[in-house]
Amino acid sequence: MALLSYSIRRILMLIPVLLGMSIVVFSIIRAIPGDPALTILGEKASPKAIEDLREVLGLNNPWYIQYFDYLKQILSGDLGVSLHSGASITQEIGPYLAATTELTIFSMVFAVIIGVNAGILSAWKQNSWFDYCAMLIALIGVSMPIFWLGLMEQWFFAQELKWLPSVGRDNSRNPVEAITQFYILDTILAGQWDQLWEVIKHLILPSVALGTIPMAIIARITRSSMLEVMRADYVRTARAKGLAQFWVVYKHALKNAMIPVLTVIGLQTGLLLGGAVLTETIFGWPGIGRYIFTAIGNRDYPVIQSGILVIATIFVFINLLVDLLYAYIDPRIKYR
Amino acid sequence: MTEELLVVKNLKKYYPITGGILGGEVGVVKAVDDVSFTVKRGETLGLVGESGCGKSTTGRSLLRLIEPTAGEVLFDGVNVTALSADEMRKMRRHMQIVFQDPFASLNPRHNIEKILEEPLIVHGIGTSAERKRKVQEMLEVVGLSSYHARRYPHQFSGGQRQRIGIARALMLNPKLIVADEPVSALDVSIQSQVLNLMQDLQRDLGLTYLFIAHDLSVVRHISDRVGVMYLGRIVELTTSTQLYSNPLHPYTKALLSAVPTPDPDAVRERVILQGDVPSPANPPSGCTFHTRCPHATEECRAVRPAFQDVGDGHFVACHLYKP
Amino acid sequence: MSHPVLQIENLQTHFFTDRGQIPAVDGVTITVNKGEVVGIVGESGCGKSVTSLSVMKLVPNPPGKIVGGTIKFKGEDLVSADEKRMRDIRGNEIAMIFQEPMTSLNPVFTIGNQIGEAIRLHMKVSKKEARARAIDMLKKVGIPRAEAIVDEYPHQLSGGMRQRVMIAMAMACNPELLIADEPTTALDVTIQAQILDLMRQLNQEAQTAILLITHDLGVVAEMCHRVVVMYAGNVVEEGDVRTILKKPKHPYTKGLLNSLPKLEGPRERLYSIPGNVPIPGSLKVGCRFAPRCDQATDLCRSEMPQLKAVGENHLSRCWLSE
Amino acid sequence: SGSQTTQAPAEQQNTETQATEPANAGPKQLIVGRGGDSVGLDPIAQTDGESFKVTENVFDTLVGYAEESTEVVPSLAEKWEISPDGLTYTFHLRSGVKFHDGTDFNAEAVKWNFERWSDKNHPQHNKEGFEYYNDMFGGYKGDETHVIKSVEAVDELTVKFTLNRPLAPFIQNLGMSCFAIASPKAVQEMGPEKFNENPVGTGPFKFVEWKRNDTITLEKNPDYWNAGFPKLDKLVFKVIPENTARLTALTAGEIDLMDGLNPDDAQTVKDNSDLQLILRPSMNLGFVGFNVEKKPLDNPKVREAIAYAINKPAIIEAFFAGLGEPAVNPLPPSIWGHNDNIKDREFNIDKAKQLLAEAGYPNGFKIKFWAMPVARPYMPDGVKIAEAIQQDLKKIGVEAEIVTMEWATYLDKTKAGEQEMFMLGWTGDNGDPDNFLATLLDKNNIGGNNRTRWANEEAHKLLMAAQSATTQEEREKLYLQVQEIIFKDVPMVPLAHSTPALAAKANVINYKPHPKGSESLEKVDLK
Amino acid sequence: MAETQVQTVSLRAKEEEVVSPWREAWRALRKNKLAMAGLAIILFFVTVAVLAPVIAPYPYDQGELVMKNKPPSEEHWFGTDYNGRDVFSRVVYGARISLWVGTFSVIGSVVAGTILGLLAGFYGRWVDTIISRVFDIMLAFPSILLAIAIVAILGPSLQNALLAIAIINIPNFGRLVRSRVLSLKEEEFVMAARAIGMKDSRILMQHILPNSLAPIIVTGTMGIATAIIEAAALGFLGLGAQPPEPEWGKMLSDSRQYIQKAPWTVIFPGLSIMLTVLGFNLIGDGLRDALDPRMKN
Ligand SMILES: Nc1ncnc2c1ncn2[C@@H]1O[C@H](COP(=O)(O)OP(=O)(O)OP(=O)(O)O)[C@@H](O)[C@H]1O
Ligand SMILES: Nc1ncnc2c1ncn2[C@@H]1O[C@H](COP(=O)(O)OP(=O)(O)OP(=O)(O)O)[C@@H](O)[C@H]1O
Ligand SMILES: [Mg+2]
Ligand SMILES: [Mg+2]
Repeated sequence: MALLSYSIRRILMLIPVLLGMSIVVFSIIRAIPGDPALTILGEKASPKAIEDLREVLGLNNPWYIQYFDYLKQILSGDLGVSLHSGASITQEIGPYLAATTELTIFSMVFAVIIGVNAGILSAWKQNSWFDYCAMLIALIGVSMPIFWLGLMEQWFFAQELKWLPSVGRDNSRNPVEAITQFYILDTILAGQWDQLWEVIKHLILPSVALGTIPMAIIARITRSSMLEVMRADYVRTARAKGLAQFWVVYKHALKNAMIPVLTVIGLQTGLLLGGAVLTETIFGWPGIGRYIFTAIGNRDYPVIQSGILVIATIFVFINLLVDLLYAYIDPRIKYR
Repeated sequence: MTEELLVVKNLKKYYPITGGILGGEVGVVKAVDDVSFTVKRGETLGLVGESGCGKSTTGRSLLRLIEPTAGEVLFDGVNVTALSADEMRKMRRHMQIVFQDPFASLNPRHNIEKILEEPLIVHGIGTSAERKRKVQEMLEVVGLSSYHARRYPHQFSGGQRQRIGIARALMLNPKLIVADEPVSALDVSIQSQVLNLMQDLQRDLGLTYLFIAHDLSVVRHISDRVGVMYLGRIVELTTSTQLYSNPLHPYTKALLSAVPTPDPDAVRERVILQGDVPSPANPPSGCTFHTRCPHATEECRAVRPAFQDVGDGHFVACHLYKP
Repeated sequence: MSHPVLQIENLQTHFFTDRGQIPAVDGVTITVNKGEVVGIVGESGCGKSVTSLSVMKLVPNPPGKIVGGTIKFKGEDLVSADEKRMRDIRGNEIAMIFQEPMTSLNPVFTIGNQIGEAIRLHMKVSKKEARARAIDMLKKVGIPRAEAIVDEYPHQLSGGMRQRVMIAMAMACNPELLIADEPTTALDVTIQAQILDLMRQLNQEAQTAILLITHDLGVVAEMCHRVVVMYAGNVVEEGDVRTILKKPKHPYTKGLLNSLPKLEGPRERLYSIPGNVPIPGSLKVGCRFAPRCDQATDLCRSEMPQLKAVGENHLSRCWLSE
Repeated sequence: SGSQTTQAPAEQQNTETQATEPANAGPKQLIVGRGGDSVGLDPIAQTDGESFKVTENVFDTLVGYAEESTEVVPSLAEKWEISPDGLTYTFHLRSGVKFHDGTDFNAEAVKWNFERWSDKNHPQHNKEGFEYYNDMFGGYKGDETHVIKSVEAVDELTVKFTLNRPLAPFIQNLGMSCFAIASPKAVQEMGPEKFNENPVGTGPFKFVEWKRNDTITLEKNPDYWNAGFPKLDKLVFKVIPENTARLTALTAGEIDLMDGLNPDDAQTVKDNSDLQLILRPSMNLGFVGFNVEKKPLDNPKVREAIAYAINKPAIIEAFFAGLGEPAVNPLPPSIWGHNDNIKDREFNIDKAKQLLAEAGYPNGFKIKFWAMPVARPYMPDGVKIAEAIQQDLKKIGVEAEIVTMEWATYLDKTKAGEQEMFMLGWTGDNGDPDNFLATLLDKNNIGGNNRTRWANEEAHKLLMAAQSATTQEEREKLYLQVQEIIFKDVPMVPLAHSTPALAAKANVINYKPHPKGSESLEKVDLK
Repeated sequence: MAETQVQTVSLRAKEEEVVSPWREAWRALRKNKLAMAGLAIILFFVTVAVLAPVIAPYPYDQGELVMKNKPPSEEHWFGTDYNGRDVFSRVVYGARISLWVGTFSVIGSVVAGTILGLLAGFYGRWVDTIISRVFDIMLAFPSILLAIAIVAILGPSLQNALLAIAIINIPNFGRLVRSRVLSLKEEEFVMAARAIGMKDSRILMQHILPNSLAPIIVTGTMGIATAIIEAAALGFLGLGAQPPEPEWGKMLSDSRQYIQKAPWTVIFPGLSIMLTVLGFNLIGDGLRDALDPRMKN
């Protein structure tokens, strides 16, 4: 029950943050120069047409009226209509979100599996050859500009070696029939194993590019957290019981060490979700990052607003999830 | 000039506990709950009790390092709880504190000279040269050498750091020093050095001490009078001799009997208390000790005993003793 | 002499650090007999914990390493024993409890899980049996509501309770030797009394030998049959408890006893040993205590005395006590 | 007469056909890679090329353009008559044509479409209006300048247009991609917004599915009126934003055809026997413009000096990789009226310096040079070309500071005249000289597309005269003169008429790119 | 009293040397090989940046189009780019930009973050609530998107990219300082300072700030690394440095279409970013180990 009340309280606490975020997003966007009407109509538009369109879009209202209109709309679950495509954002955003989420999850799984284990092994064999190499690689990993890594991957694995496809989510010749928009799921549901393989192949390069930094960060934090935990008294107790080192590491130390690692995983997942702009641009991934980035270029206010808000909301909820996971892992957490 | 340098009346310090859906206050920790005592000029009042019973909170609240929730503290006739922040700062010249942790109480980024000079700078005392000289003198007083002045805290052992802490407290020639467990973190052989130093200083400078500790032997050694605290309250207060030869409160008795003495032949009656100290967030009703008291009665469970003199200035809060 | 359970002979455990080699334990000889409680006293940093960890072969390595001496457990040399053998011994034949009850239990596993782990490990029983035994042990160490506590987490217990849990865990497999490294230092006196009582009881009932490490001479007086006094990595004096506390020979032991404030008797000015506890290895020649000893001679400063018998069951490392 | 048969709504029908299609019975499928997604698929509501690339395959216009030229040819209208006064146009429609939703294409449908477009109060008129209709036909119904007076369905297959005033390029305009005929029933049933995502026309392909920013899938319309076409069973437009990535995808066989080939990669494509290079006939202009209201650009000598200093051939060689020709006039040579007699200035630093000195800037000056942040067919890489020009100008002492901003902002601000020197370009809509010369340089268009703010009275008079002249010879003469004035006064330095390059798999045949930038792929086939 | 005072053995006056905590940290740092490698990398790039006009054989903004995309050769060590400019010279000048943006944006966020963090941590209550909420809100946005939005407002340029990066990183430092202040406030030496009657402002400047410096320095160093990447990312998206400024990220994005034909135009700027960032991360790691109080005692 404490957990429930804690969760409710955490969710309630989100409200001012979300409200603040909506104000920030809204004002930032109004501050961006450039007229959406002009962008919609293009370089050949006449001034009158632009003025008419501004009126139709409500862009001539004072900003606070625009804000409250927007808020009302959002609260009724409607994210608005894209100025650019004229489509409902609530419907439009789904596939983009799914694409990014699938990529993010895939990258994070890759990052977590490799990162956590590399961190554990490094801590276990501290100052060993493995430790030095792994940590140097991790350090290079955090120092890597992902857009560069992405380009290099594309150049090397797609263009030179031709091992993996360089862009897109699936093979257009054998396209996935989207049901849930999560292609891995979709192909499994449809039992299309050849397509599943295609989908995974398409995921590899962008995932590696996207997952490298989190992987490196996770490896580093796991290692230092493990080292700290390994010095803890209870680890000594466990060893004094006669427990084998493997169990000491993977049972007693790991669960405790995971607590800071979890924070990082949560934080990084959120960052990936929004920070995928670069990767998505390079790998032609029809994701939310590019959706918003394009919208900024188009001055598509509703899309920018709602897009960023959706991401930020997810981000905030990931943090909530992480907090709840803590409570699960660490019984000491008092739901304060 | 009154005989009492410090009079503490009904001091309380409650910490709020927050929680619940809206994060509001759901309760209080009664860290110090209605404590009254006096300290006479030139004497040492000892305060003992188990961990978490509110000793430090008492010491800090009366210097207003923590703002007390209620109560009055008269220092040299002045009600310090009523002073403005600025007046309080000036007042602090006369009342100083020495902390328990010799590692945490010195700023690791300042050298000793700076640490010791700071009180003088803050109160605008002397020229730079005079201040430096005073620092040198004070180092000698606490048994360090003048060349130590340029060193940093991490270059000292625990005992030496505690001397520095004492020196800092002495820089402003205070009347009262609150010593919050000044020897608890020290080894036995070092502890006696510091205790001796404190006694010497008291003798030479006419200091008044409020000496907080959990070690009963140490308190006995240094104090003229001793107060015993349990769960935010003082349960017994009398002279040192009285307390150790004739403890009245069942808690004091148990406490004394639990202290191991380094004498294999000592035969003592042992009172082993059952259970743990209750939480100050949720103290038992009536006499807070009744949950562990071998003599607890219905009255103890219901009524809080008054803290009263049972003769010769021997104060005790227990229903077993009625004047 | 009765059956020795543990014989430590001239143990040397050194740390190899950036600042050089630190001889944390440098020639320690201790014998513990069956059913006996032996105390090790000494000030902070004198090597008590490292000695006990050496017995368990749990000295962090690197930087620590046993560089000399022997440790015999029931005649078996532990210094040369392999890790697998040590795992069998740890928690089974030799158990250990530590100073900090607050941090010595893993915060993320239940009490029952942690006790049961040791039982399952060494007794090869089922999970259910292990749990039942864990509850038994908790009852034995005087924990109320053992059936409920077994499913609770360490943070839900007080310090005293946790130390009882640690003892229950240590005793779960009926060890022949219990090493207790300052088991009560972190506890209040009233709780300390409870724990010491419990340990005395276990020692008497199960005839478990106890190596009790402490810096409190009072605890030694109450618990131990024999005492070893350590100073800067050495044993400086050893004897039965009465001899050491009543008729100490070594100036350090004497000084230590004199510098303690007393609970009874007249309040005199305390004696104080001048100077500070040295860092191990900072003194290369002579008696380690010489710089702080007010009776030190040139011989003391130039040559290290040996641990020699100075009476019946009484050894001292001092030129003056010969 | 309206539609007679009632059929399942288009959407449902689509899913049905999709479901029944055999999975891999070897249907002919073409995957077209392109740089951006369509904005919408209701042609009249669109202005961007990426949208038209799709709609041209789903819809037909009344008249069409011949392959690779802007010559008007029959399409949905088999033939037409124009009254001598140029005010009445009668179209005879093709018979037996059906919309994808099964309803008949007929005169009523044409009339309905024009009513929807022209009448602001029509229930299916978009609230944003129809930009191209407004531009090409002088506004909407009721506006003073509105060209179309009425559209009547004379009989089932005859439509009569009556104009308020003659409009020389009327027929030409009707061929523009945006004036495609949509199924009235579908629009009415779905409403403009939904229709924009589920288009229903008479074209060679039917709409199947749109995954935004990813793919648009079309399938063969088996009942297409042009018998024997389309050749393909399935047509997919796939978005791959990066030009290089798109080429990689083509090389890897993920797509069959791509546009927006980097000129630099043309050689790579030629060298690859698996691929073929396809060039789109040029009908565009990329130029460096001068805001003649800003000092020192108000001085024609300064402008001329800059014109001399820009090494056009080197730039075209480096950035168009030969897929473009140096521009002399704003008008592309492929359009009638181009003045072939004007000889371009040679790249000549000394001459430039001399002119600068004459203008009073012997040591040059500092200037802000606005560079296009995006690639356009007429300017493959604005910023890089700007950098090259910057290097050139440095040689005559002109320090050009390159300024870039978001495309929207760029357009906005250049329109307002905030820029000094800038880059821009134009792609012709309908192959009329007016569409270049007046649009870009007439003084009436200042604040609009005349971003040089060049207000030359003489040129203005000539341009106005050309608009109302009736014969082409007459107009041509006027345009030749205008070009001379422009060349002399240098409001802009025409840089290049680029030839947009495309690449395809070697087995793609019969693909004929159209100069206007989009085309129907009905004839395209796979070997 | 004097007789109780015998000098300790280990701390004799002769071996006495004043070891300030900073000196101590430097000593520890000097022993750390990786950190020294990092320092060497940074010094190398700093030197390159300072001496760019001397080192670079060609101007960074002049080339001949005929020399377009030529592979590395004796004249052009890193080859030439699409405008025929010398990539080596551009990379050399690029060091200036990256170091400049990295350092100054971090200085900006550190200054602003520290002030806000101190205010929030020390004064608590509504000041804290407001500042912390603003931080929460800022941190809830993916930082790169926020940076993009800010640059979109201000217009793309190096200065604005710098500003945007500085702004988005303020909460990181603000929170760090705030939490340091909160924990330092409870430290006994701060209590001791209050006990001697010290004013809040002086406590803040003399005790709290200096003791927060170590983590600020560590985070700041790492922050430079992040800022360099962020600047490059903005440059890559065309929102940072403007041509012909040889910003590494911009160079990458401008040249990426030639990646197959002229890989050198992409490899070298990318490598430079990575190395510089690596340098800052290495030294940041080292600093953390050297300055972390947990490592001491
Ligand atoms: N800031 C605080 N907020 C809430 N509770 C507090 C706070 N400070 C102290 N307490 C509680 O007040 C009680 C008394 O604390 P105090 O530090 O005075 O005890 P103490 O007698 O000095 O103990 P120790 O011997 O451990 O120093 C404890 O239960 C403690 O948990
Ligand atoms: N991991 C280590 N690395 C380096 N030196 C160590 C390490 N552990 C212990 N030492 C050194 O060994 C010496 C003895 O330490 P030990 O922990 O045995 O002391 P102790 O007698 O148990 O003291 P305490 O009463 O404080 O527990 C100390 O001086 C310490 O410097
Ligand atoms: Mg305390
Ligand atoms: Mg120890």
